Amino acid sequence: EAASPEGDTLTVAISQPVDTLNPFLAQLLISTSIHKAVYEPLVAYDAETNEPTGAVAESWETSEDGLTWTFTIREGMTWSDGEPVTAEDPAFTYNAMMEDEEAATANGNAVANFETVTAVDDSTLRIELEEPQATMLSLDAPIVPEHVWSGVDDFGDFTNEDFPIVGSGPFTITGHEPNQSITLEANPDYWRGAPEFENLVFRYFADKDAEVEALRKGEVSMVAGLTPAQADSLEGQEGISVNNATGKRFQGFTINPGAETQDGEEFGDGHPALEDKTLRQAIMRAIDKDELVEKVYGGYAEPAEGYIPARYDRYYWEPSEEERLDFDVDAANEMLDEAGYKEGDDGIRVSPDGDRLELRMHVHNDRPDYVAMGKIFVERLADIGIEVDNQTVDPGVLSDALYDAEYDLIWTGWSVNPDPDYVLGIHTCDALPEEPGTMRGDAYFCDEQYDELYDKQLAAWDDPDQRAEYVKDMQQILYEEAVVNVVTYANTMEAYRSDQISSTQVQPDPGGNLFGQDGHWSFSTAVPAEGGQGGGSLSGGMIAGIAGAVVVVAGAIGFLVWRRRTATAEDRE
Amino acid sequence: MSAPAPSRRALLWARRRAAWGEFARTYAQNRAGLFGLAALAAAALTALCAPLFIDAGELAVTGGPGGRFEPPSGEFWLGTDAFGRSVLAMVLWGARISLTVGFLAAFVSVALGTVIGIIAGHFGGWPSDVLMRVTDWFLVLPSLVVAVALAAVLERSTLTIIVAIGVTAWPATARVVRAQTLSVEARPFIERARALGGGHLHVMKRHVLPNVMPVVLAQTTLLVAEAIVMESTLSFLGLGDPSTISWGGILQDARSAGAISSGIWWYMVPPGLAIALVALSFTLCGRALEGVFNPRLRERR
Amino acid sequence: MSTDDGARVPDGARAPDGPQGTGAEPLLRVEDLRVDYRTAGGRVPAVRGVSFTLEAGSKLGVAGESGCGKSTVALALLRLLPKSARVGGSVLLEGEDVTAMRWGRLRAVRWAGASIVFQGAMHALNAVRRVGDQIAEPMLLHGTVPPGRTGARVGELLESVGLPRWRARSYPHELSGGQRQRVMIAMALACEPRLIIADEPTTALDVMVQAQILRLIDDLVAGSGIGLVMISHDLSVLADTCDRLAVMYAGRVVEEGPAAEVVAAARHPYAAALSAAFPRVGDPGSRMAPRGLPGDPPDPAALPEGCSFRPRCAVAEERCAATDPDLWSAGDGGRRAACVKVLEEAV
Amino acid sequence: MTAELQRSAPQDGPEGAADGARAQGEPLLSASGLSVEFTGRGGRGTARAVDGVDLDLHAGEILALVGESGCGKTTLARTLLGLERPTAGRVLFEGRPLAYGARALKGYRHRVQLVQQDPAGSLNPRHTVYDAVAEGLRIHEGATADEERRVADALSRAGLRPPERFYLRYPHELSGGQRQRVVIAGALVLEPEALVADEPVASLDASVRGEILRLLLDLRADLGLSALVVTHDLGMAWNIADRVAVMYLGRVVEAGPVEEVLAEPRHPYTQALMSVLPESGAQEPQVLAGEPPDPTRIPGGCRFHARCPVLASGEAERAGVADACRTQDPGVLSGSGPARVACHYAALGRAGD
Amino acid sequence: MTRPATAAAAPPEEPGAPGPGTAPGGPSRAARVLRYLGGRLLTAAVSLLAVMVTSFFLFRILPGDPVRAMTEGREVSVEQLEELRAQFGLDKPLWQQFADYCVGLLRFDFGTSYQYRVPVAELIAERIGPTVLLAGTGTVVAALLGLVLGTRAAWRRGSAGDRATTAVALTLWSVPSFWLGLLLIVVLASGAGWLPGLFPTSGMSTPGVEGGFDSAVDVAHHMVLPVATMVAVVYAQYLLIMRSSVLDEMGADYLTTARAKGLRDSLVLRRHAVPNALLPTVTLIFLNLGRVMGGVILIETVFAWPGLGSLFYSGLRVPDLPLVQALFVLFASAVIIMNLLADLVYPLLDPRVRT
Ligand SMILES: Nc1ncnc2c1ncn2[C@@H]1O[C@H](COP(=O)(O)OP(=O)(O)OP(=O)(O)O)[C@@H](O)[C@H]1O
Ligand SMILES: Nc1ncnc2c1ncn2[C@@H]1O[C@H](COP(=O)(O)OP(=O)(O)OP(=O)(O)O)[C@@H](O)[C@H]1O
Ligand SMILES: [Mg+2]
Ligand SMILES: [Mg+2]
Repeated sequence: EAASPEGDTLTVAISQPVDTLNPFLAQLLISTSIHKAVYEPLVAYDAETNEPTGAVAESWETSEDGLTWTFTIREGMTWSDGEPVTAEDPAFTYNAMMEDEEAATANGNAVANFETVTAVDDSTLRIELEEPQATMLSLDAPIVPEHVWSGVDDFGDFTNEDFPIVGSGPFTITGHEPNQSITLEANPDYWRGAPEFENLVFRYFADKDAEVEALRKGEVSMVAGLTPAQADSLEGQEGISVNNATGKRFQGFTINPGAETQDGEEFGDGHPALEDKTLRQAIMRAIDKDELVEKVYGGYAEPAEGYIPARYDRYYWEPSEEERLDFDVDAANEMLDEAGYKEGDDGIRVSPDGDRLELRMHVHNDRPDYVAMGKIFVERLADIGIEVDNQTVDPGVLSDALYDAEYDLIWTGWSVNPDPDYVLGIHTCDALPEEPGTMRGDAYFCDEQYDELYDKQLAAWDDPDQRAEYVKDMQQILYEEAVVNVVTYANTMEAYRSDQISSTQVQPDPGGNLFGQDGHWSFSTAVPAEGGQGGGSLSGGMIAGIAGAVVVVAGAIGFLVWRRRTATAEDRE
Repeated sequence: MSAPAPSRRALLWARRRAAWGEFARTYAQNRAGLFGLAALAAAALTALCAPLFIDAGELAVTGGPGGRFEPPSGEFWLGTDAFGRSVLAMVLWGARISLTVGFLAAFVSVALGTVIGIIAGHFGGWPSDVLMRVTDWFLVLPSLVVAVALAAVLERSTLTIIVAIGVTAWPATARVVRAQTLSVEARPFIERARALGGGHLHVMKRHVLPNVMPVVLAQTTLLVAEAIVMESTLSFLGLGDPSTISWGGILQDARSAGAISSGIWWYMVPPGLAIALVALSFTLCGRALEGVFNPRLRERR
Repeated sequence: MSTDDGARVPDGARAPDGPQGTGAEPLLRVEDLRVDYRTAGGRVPAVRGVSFTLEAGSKLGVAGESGCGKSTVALALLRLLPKSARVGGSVLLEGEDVTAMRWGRLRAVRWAGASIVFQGAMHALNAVRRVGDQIAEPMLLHGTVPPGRTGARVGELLESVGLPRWRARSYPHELSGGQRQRVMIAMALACEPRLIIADEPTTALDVMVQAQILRLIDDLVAGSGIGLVMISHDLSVLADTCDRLAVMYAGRVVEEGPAAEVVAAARHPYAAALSAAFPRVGDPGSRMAPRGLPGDPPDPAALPEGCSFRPRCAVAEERCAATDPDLWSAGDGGRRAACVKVLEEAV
Repeated sequence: MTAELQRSAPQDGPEGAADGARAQGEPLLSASGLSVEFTGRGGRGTARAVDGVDLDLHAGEILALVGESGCGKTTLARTLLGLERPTAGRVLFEGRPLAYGARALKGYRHRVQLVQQDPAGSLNPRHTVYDAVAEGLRIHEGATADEERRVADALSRAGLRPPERFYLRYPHELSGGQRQRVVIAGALVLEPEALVADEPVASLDASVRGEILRLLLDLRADLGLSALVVTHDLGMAWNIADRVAVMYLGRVVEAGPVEEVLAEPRHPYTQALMSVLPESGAQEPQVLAGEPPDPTRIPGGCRFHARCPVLASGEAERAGVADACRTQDPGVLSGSGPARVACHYAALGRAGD
Repeated sequence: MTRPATAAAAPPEEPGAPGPGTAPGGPSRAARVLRYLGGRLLTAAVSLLAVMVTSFFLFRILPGDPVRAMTEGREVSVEQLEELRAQFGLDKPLWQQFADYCVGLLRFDFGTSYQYRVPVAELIAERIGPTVLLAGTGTVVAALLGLVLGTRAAWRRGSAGDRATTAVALTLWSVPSFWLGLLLIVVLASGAGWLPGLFPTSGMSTPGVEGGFDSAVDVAHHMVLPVATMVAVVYAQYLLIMRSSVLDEMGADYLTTARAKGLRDSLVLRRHAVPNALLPTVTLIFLNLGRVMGGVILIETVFAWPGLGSLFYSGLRVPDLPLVQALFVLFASAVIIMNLLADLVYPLLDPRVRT
């Protein structure tokens, strides 16, 4: 039967090799996930509610003007090597990120607005801001131990591979086989209490199917990022639980409305007709979101309207009946007819300015769901007389097209954090490029009203409900402008061996995910199943495999010998 | 032409027919070759006639007649894919692209390789050195890598795949053709042609080319097999043309859907088998041709 | 294998009588040897009933044009023919039938009893092994020389064929054609066989080298009691070297007899034409008058009815189409010829 | 050209061809001081394959070039056709030096033809007999209306009759003798003035050889064709040649009318060659020791001295020429004229006569 | 797995027709050997140089900005992008980048990986072991299997065994390697039906298994499927080459000589036919040894084998220019070096080439 390496080991399949164990440099999701289990942040997101909750900081206070934040460091917290955690540690970490460009590589954004960070005393940390910001409590950058890191001269060169790596989280890293696995051990002194699993292993797989097969065999305990088909086939399997989480990501496409720099210089070669909002809206109306949910996600997704996924109900927005741009081909055709888009001889419409509606569509080739949606899109847009040139390309080609504004439609999607500031920020006019090719958003969107609302929500750091209102209004603008078009919130599907893990924590709860949490909850709270499978280093599968190999080899030798015998018997020449 | 001319032409035709008959008879003695030929004929016929018995509309992602991942049934012999399209229909249809790519890519590379090989072999001296250096240089480049890079740079289309394969596969042909050219050039009839006053072009066209043709032909068939596998590899790596249906493309779809680990074998196995079968058929034909053209391989003590 | 026996007349003449029919078993007695090759185009009768005997110490030459079956006969003597060949008749080597031997016995007889010198020594020697090793190989295999002595023996053999000892360390390609042929001969002598079969040992060699090799063979065989079967298409060479001569045509021996007599006064028209094709320098008769045989050599897969030489025969008659004559006795010294005219004369 | 050919064609029979008068006058094709060197690849030395040869071929004459393997016969023949460039000396055709421009060579090759040793190899296996014979015509004259007639003509002249039966055969469907006839027909179709035949019958069966040689004689009689026939077979020279040149290690060492040279060879090398002829009868064969000579290492003095039986037996010593043999090159023989020999000893003998 | 066309396995340049030999140890022999060696080395060096240049420019034409690709989907500012770009030296003009690259190569400094932030040389050193292990084992097994089966098939040409062997080999050869690998994972690793999962699905070792013997067994266990995939797809060409070269030798006169000497069939094969037939095959094996390095990309990817192939594949997607450049040079130089070795080994095997 299923055999895990050790009964008290939680093995997680990962599909991406770790880039680096240096938390100042690590950028890949897998690395940051591991770091979350190793380094406690100042403030964490709560497992159930996604609300900020204390980690290294026990509590915090804000000055009236919102420019000075004072954090109280948790009492009695220690690093895994026994040293106490003091305010010096976060102060060192943030200062490093502020002063050293290399150290700013991964999380520099978090401190971009910091003026000073000081450790007032061992238990008090003070942060002075340049501007007030609503995101002060999403400070989940890893805090590193000063006593270890103060000796590091070059943050860019330091690999952080002196095992065990000193941390403050529920686990400590004890080993790293590049491109194979990362092993962690439980930190018995973790302030929330030691995790139940003694070992946590992240094992690298290059292939999704191999991961699932390994899960079936019990080689790994947890697999994330299942395809709908895989989820379906694992559903109901004995010893396996499938976790179908509501999406943290939205999927959609952006339309090039005519790219401009911040100074208003036009560039790129987007289709001119797309400057017309009517056309953009008509395109939206030609899309059957239910069809996408069904065909692309096998039902494991929600048709989407607003920009913030439904799992964040504080910010979730839906259009009203009259605002809705629902699937209706006739309506879409009517809109176009009225707006003067006449059908040409070949059935393709021509804009009032005489441009044939032939649009390029760029799709990431390494995202199967976008590829599938792209294919459907091509056929749907044909229904309203628009020809789409499907360019399913490497990410590099796609981003070139995006940054040079040499595109018409691009499929995209963002993973949305509990705090929506960043994803909203990329659609402000500020995000437009200063000169062609340097934009930081993913659409050339610029709307004054939207920008006003953005500033307002940022300033409303002390009034969450008011802030949510602003955020919803912003989403309405996005929806109506139809430049950034959200079509689905795809579920996150994961599976784990319920015969190895009896329970674990999703985030948010309920409906949340296990892997890639804003925190370490799924790992630190996982409980081993009773009577976990033991087994020495030679697992049952291995023994069977060796036996099989021996049989095959013996058979082959026997065959050859037999052949030889018969051959000599009739030794002809 | 004078009076006996037509009779000579008629005779010539008779001879050609007889030669073909002879060729066919020799070929027919190779059972594997016959099998390959039959399989190829079937594949080619399928590719040509696919539009007759498959409704292109049913191959549209929005027009799939079945449900999502239906297992094989009376209606869908090989089940359906994520869009409810019949996998059988897709595999049959995929023969069009795969065979086209295979043939054209092989043609491109064989044409390149043959021209370069003959020139290098015929002229010798520094032109040969230069050409062979270039060939060697191409030969050491990891072809998959170069093909991947080319396919990534150029616009995503079937033509790209053809070019990528064609450009990376020719050096082998060039070497083979050059070797063959050298051996042909060493034969006395080349000297006779020169002694008769024939120039370079005459020798290359009338003597070398016909004599390297068998090798080239056999090489082509073998290369087609290679090109088909290469096409599937590139498509599998996501470098194919998404708007067409090819075997490699189906495999990639199947893989990205996680078909293998989901027990949806009917999505994964048929295109792979189709690739293997067609590649095998070409290889068998190529070997049979080699055998026909090179009697030494055929009958040996 | 009684394929075309019916057409033959008369039966009795086929028996291998002749002068060799003394009491003691000759070194080599070949009786009605027949070899068919199975090919894609059907059966090719390459040898169609060849009989001859060879006494120890004597030299038999086999002549004939290309494709008449000379090499096939040579290979058949040691059962070295490819699988596609079917052999009939018998080959008695010192009274023992080679065609019926068990494999083990056959291997023992090969080289130790009878060895072969092949035509193209470049190809008959293994290009990647030193010639010394190749000469030593049969000695070790047959245990005729104790392992420690092979080196010395190889040296002796090389010297006996006129090559320095150090040549044992050479590879075949380092030797000239004549030298290679010498190595072949040394190798043939390695196990001191009773019979040596030389299949065109000098073809493709230069005149001067050819003379050297022929002389060498002559010297080595003379007085040693070794029997020699020498095959060549060059009648003049055979006439010079051999005691007796057999001329083959289309898989048959058409004339046999003492070498000098066969060349000087052939009884069979083919043998006569063949010997006329080798002009004698200084003979005014052949000055500005090359002589040859019109027509093309026969295709063994499609032999004509009757006498196979008939289409090219200047003196063919109607009855030649009906009979394929066997070897008749045609004079003294055991001369035999396969022509109806010879029978007439004899009668 | 045909007319010219006709004019120069001697109408007498083969016997008359041996007439000494033929050797007079301007030679048709000649080599003058011809040397050909091959620079060895991979560090091997330079091979002086042809090392100073004067040789004249007169109109209507058959000249045999004999010598052992590797002495440079083929190289000489190829050089005469311009297939190899001489490193020294010249090839003269009708008294004019051969030009090596593409066009000039093409014109030359219209008039002088090569027949190679191996008839199987010198026919393209993928061309029919018709194509093979017509190839020369097509190269030189393009598609002509009377192509077929001329091909038929050439084939029947070469003894393949009726020609139509052979048109569409492939080389592998012919016997060796027939193939050689096709090659000869291919040469004849251009109505050449001279034929250079490199061992034309070496690979043929003895019985077939005679027929091909007779063909050469017939052609000479009918068309007045001159021929340089390369061979290693003295018997063949006796069979058909008017004159013979014996070559040794890149040099002609003895030359002259066949009857004179072969009946009474004067160069020790020729004598040795004669003696090893199998049918030479009474004469005790003088088998030269050692290997065929190596053109990369041509000995000084008389190039034959190392193997020379006369020198070895001490006879030369007695005649007092041994030193000259070892140190003095006997020089290049002139291209035509009566029998000559490049040997110090033989020269002595003559002087003593 | 890339497959060189079968016929590409021609032996190295025909040696000039060897003339009659001279006594060994002639004065010019050493010089000739040196010249031969020198020539080959020079050729190899020129090829290497060409490859280095190619490598730089080939990947520069890859679309996409590595910095953008790396930061895609994350919250980055323009300044950060610029900073990264400067760090990578991507802000310099192309010629200067090229010059830096060349200077770096001379010092065996391949730069720092964009993705991993470690010197590329270090990464390669880390991963080259597994690749050599996998590719080496695969090639050795495939070559042995091919040679043995090819020889047997040729020796019994036309028999049922021959036909079966050839048919199986050709069929496996026609199968795309990634597909075969995936099927093997499903059937042999996860188990299908009654078949238990015999082998690990992927990777090179089980985390936590330690100790010399245990981990050796563990690695061997992990290696079975990738090696099997590789061997299955590759061995056919060895088999076919060996088969046809043995067939080529079969009619040769020296074999008849050997048989005439009274050698047993198997000895004739072993002592005479195989050594001669091996010559063309050895060249192919060497060529392939070089090529498999690049060829294992697919297999390493499918089986998550922590080698250079998967490293390369991951680097290509970014594109991690220093990494892919260096690997490309490495892959190509493997071929060059193996070619060189083949050129050097060939004379040892074939005395005809020696002089
Ligand atoms: N392996 C074979 N398969 C089929 N036919 C063969 C085979 N070997 C020889 N033959 C045919 O048998 C006939 C006799 O061949 P053999 O080699 O004995 O002739 P030969 O007299 O030695 O000729 P040569 O003088 O050319 O060596 C020829 O017609 C040849 O084509
Ligand atoms: N292309 C070449 N390159 C180098 N050496 C050559 C070349 N052609 C001929 N030789 C050498 O020149 C010498 C004369 O060769 P050639 O072929 O003219 O001799 P031959 O008299 O025709 O000999 P054979 O009777 O064997 O045909 C030989 O030693 C040969 O090795
Ligand atoms: Mg023979
Ligand atoms: Mg020659």
